[in-house]
Amino acid sequence: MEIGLLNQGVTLMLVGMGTVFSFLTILVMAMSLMSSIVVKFAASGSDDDVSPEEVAAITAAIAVHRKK
Amino acid sequence: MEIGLLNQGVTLMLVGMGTVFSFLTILVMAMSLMSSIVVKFAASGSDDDVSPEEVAAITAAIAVHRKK
Amino acid sequence: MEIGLLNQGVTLMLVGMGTVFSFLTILVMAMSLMSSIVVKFAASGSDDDVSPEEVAAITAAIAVHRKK
Amino acid sequence: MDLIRQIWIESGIYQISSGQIAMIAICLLLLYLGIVKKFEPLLLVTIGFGGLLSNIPGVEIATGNGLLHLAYVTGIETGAFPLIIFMGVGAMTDFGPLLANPKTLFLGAAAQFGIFATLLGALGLTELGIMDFSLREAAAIGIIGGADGPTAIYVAGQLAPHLLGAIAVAAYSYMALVPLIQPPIMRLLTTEAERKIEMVQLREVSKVERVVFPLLLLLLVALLLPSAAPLLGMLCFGNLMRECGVVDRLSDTTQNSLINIVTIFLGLAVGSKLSAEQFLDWSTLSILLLGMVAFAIGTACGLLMGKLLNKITKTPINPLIGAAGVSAVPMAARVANKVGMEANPQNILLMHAMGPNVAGVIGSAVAAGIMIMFAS
Amino acid sequence: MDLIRQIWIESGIYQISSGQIAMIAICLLLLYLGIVKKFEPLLLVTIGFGGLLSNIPGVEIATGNGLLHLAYVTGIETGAFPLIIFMGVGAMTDFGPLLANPKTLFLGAAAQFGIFATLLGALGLTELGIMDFSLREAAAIGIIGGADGPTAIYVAGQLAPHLLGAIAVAAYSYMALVPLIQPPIMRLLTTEAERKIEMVQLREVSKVERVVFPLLLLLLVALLLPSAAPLLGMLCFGNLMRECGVVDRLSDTTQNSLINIVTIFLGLAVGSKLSAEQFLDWSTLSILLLGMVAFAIGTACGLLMGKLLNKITKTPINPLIGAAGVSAVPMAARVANKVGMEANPQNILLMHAMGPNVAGVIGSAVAAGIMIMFAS
Amino acid sequence: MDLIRQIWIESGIYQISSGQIAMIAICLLLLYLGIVKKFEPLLLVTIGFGGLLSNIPGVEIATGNGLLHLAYVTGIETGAFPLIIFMGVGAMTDFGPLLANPKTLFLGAAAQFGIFATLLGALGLTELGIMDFSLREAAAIGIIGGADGPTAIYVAGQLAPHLLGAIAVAAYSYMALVPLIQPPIMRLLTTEAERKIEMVQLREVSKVERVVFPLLLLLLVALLLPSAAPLLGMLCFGNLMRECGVVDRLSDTTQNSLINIVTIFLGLAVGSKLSAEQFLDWSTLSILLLGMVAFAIGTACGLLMGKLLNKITKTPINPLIGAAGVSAVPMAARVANKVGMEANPQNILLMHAMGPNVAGVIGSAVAAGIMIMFAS
Ligand code: NA
Ligand code: NA
Ligand code: NA
Repeated sequence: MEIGLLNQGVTLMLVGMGTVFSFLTILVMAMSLMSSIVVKFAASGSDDDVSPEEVAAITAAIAVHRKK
Repeated sequence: MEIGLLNQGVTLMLVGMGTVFSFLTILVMAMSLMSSIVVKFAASGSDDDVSPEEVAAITAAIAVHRKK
Repeated sequence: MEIGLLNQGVTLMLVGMGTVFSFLTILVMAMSLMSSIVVKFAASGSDDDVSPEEVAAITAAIAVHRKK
Repeated sequence: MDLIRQIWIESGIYQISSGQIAMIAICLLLLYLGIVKKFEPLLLVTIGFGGLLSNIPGVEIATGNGLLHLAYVTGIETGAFPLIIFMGVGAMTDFGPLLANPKTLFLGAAAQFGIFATLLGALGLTELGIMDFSLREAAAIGIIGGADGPTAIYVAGQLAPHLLGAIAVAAYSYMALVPLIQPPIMRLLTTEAERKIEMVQLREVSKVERVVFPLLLLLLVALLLPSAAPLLGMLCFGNLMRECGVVDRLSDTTQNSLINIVTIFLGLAVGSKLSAEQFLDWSTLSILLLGMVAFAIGTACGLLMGKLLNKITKTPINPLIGAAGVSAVPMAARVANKVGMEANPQNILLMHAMGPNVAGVIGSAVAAGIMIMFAS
Repeated sequence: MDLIRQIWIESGIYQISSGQIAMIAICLLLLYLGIVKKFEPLLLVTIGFGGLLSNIPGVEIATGNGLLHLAYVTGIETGAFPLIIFMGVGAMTDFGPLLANPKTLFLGAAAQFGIFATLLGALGLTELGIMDFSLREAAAIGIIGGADGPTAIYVAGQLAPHLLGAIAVAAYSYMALVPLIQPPIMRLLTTEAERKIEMVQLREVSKVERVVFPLLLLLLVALLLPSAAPLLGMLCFGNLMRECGVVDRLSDTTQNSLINIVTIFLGLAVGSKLSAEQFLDWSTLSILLLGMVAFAIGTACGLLMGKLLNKITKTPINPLIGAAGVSAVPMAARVANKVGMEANPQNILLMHAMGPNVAGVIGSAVAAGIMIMFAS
Repeated sequence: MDLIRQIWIESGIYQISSGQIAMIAICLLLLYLGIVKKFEPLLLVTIGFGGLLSNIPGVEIATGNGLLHLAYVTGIETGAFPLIIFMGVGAMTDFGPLLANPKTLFLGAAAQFGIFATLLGALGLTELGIMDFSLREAAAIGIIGGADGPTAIYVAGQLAPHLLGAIAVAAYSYMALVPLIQPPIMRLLTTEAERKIEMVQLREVSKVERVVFPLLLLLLVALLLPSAAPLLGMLCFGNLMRECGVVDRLSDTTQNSLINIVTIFLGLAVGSKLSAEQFLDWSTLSILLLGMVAFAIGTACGLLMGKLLNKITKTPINPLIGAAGVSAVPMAARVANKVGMEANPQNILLMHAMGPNVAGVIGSAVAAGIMIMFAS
């Protein structure tokens, strides 16, 4: 039975290292693919809803209101 | 029975909006009353127990003690 | 029985104050002993693993890498 | 070989259901809205990620002893997380504009009509045989119209936990959509002349008034509507810590570390309710639809009450600030300000709109109290 | 109409009892003391507000699954909150003055007589048939004399939870009253000449001594009085984090976010014990009375021990610093400093008084350990 | 007199066992290593002090309703604390170097051989009749070779809670010993020429890549290895909060208050498992021995994979950075940098070594997922 335990360990080692390498290999490929896609479609980003002028006006309004 | 449910809903709407308005009306009156009272008896505030000189002395003492 | 309770209280007071004083007396002695030992073997301290030059190099490397 | 087979059987590819794939797509959409579109990111990012985690097949994270499930049980079922968030909101809210102009509370009251109209709508769908909502469920759905995230989560957690995911997603999504939903309604219901109305500057509010206000509010709640006391009580506690000036270190922690920590776990816990069985249901579509209606009705009622108030009071009131009565602090107030500036570039309504804005928070907590009293 | 009737029946006005009205008045008084008079505001504001919340009729917030009750069960019944506060106190305490002058520990020891005298007083009232305190209750009341909030809450939570509200209120109120209670006693028991005594400057304390001290204290506690180990252990842990210099980020968080968060929930949880049935009782009046006596006796014993020490040691000791032995850190040390400066404006006693002040914390934790050992 | 006798009977001197004395000495050693030698102080100081507290005789602090036991039950048994720490690690980790050079993931993969070799070693000792480890125990011991504290605690808490103390102590001690353990192996397995290899500068990584990466990693885990999802999911969540740029306040709190609070209670809770019965056992010695072997094998495999990669890829790779694949972030990367500079003072490998370093974190979380899947 103890031989069995060691056997289990060997199997777990082989399967485990296999899984670690397989998973990380897939991750390497996925990352490379993702990076190449991202580089192609350079991110367009998003704009703020509030313009700088509006921020200035708001800040002024708050300053006027609170001034304490 | 479904008519009953809708009836319940109508009642709940009427009572609910009634309560919201009543409560906020009372709150408006209470706030106005409170503000007028506060404005009359302009808050006297409270004084610190520790005078500035004492603070200075204590700070000096700590500085002398620690200086490291 | 109530006399008993008061008696218990007196005993607890005597034993309690005795313990507080004994404990703090032992603490005073232990602290004095500790301080005298520490003063004798002035602490040697420990050194960092990373030299200043290395820190400078690392900082430079990070700065070069990130610069964004 | 058995082990490799086991890896395959336990893999996500083998186990995943089409419902889970759909939910993962929906959660990625929520993350997109939060991160790229900046829709209420604090909640949509955490809810979205929580949803992703809870749709990974075969993992005990949103069930059993899993972290997300524990967060749900200890924080949402007990109501603790939304109450702590409300304490944080109280510590971050300046009731000064409301104290300077108490009658803006009526705007916050009117906008709550969206809540009750939606309740009625949900029951109407049931009567028509389209859906099958109970009174408790309809009440929980109605609260979306309150435009107040923690209130909606608190009520849904009490009355209809199985709808919590959909209700929270709807509430936060529409709060983020306020800048799109409200302006057309505002332009429709007000005249150019009304939008141009300038308001008199707000008076200074003394420190004593600020300190007394949360206590006054709590006492009125205690005397008149105790069922609203948990939500409003914690709001008042946070605000008292903020204004009293002697516990600043507690107030700072409440506004920062504490509310942030609770937000993270609240979001993850809400996300744990985004399971395919519960979310991919016609009820979710109805909830999204009804929530949209609730917002629109609330906005409209706030505007109409603004027009009425402007007529019956001496000091001029720009009806636009009524739209801020739905809450969605501070977004709705900013929208009112923006639409007002379009009509009159000198017209800075922001501070005037903050009054009805925070009044809307109080109003929907009151409405929540009534819902909990009757529907539970 | 039924609904309106239900609102009325569930309203506070309908349900409230005279006891709850009285408790609300008392809680408003605590808030007044905390906010306007700045009496230990961190605790009186949180306890007072918790008391308000728990006296709102008909709401489950201080009972069942309510937030305050959950905080009480998880934080006070288990002792976790006072222990975490003690860790924070350790992280904020500088034991340097005590290390520089260890014999001031005797002052901290003497002042604990107030604890045991009060225990005796409570049992005496029982013997006279005026009150009916058990030994456990008397022990919990006595700890008020320790002038140390978390210690009092910890002991009361273990020995007499039903008195927790009154004991915590008494402890924090009297700690705040130290500047009023102590000076007359100090002037009565010391001569003008004694109050003028100047003390030699404290020696520098090395970092190694500071790091070793909490470990030394913990080991002595472990060997001699394990029942004091939870309280003193957490104090030592906080202090070790402070002094060891390698875990500053943990020490900072302990002194700020963590202690603030726990203080908020500790205060609310203690407040949840301010119910009319438990608080509006003759025992509360006795506790307030006995607590006052405890403070006075503790102060007097500290002063007398100061006079004795001054006689039997070579280096001069100003007996005023003995009054700081009751703890109430750092208030009592400041009072000693102030009374000393009245007699001799060049006489800065503050640092000398910090030694007995922190010694008083250790002393009352030791006394608490003895109480818990015998009374439980 | 009975009372004095009771004090004596309940004193530590009377009750203490030789095992407890030994454990106190060991905990003082851990504190010494943490404070004076600066070995992973955040954990060794908290674990060491927790161990001291839990070896005080006759006190309920690491058992029953004691604070440390509560922390263990709520935080370690449920896995919540290590998962929250992992979230914090994610929020503090810059995956940029890994994104710039994905093939360094292979280095992080190779270094995990230490985990499985140690598992085999533990089972070998059992076969030889020296020890008696089950497969679950062997798996938990193997994870020490992952050189990642929270992963080791998470796995041990799931698979072998009775070994948790020894495993955590071994993991953090060896992580701190990385600067001593790794250099000889590095010099043995690489040639002077290899150590001199300079690497091309890493490319800039765009913000979009940084934001997409945690989602990509999570989705792969979900599809391929769900059992690793709790650990990697929380890591990804923390990292997404860090990189997405719209929830900075949540990210800041995660990196500071939250991770600090959890670290304190994690350390104390792990310390509560340092009881004499469980720690003073031959298994602890075996664990320390096996842990050392695990580190050495992991380092060696990382180096050998580095040599292989250098041969088969066009761009030069300095094999030293393979040693950083064991994790122990950022210590192992610093060691690689240092050894590289000894051979070639112009050779700054730090950023290149960060790639395998964080890859090692992912690799051991994957290995942990496999262990949990098969051994539980
Ligand atoms: Na609202
Ligand atoms: Na004391
Ligand atoms: Na690793």
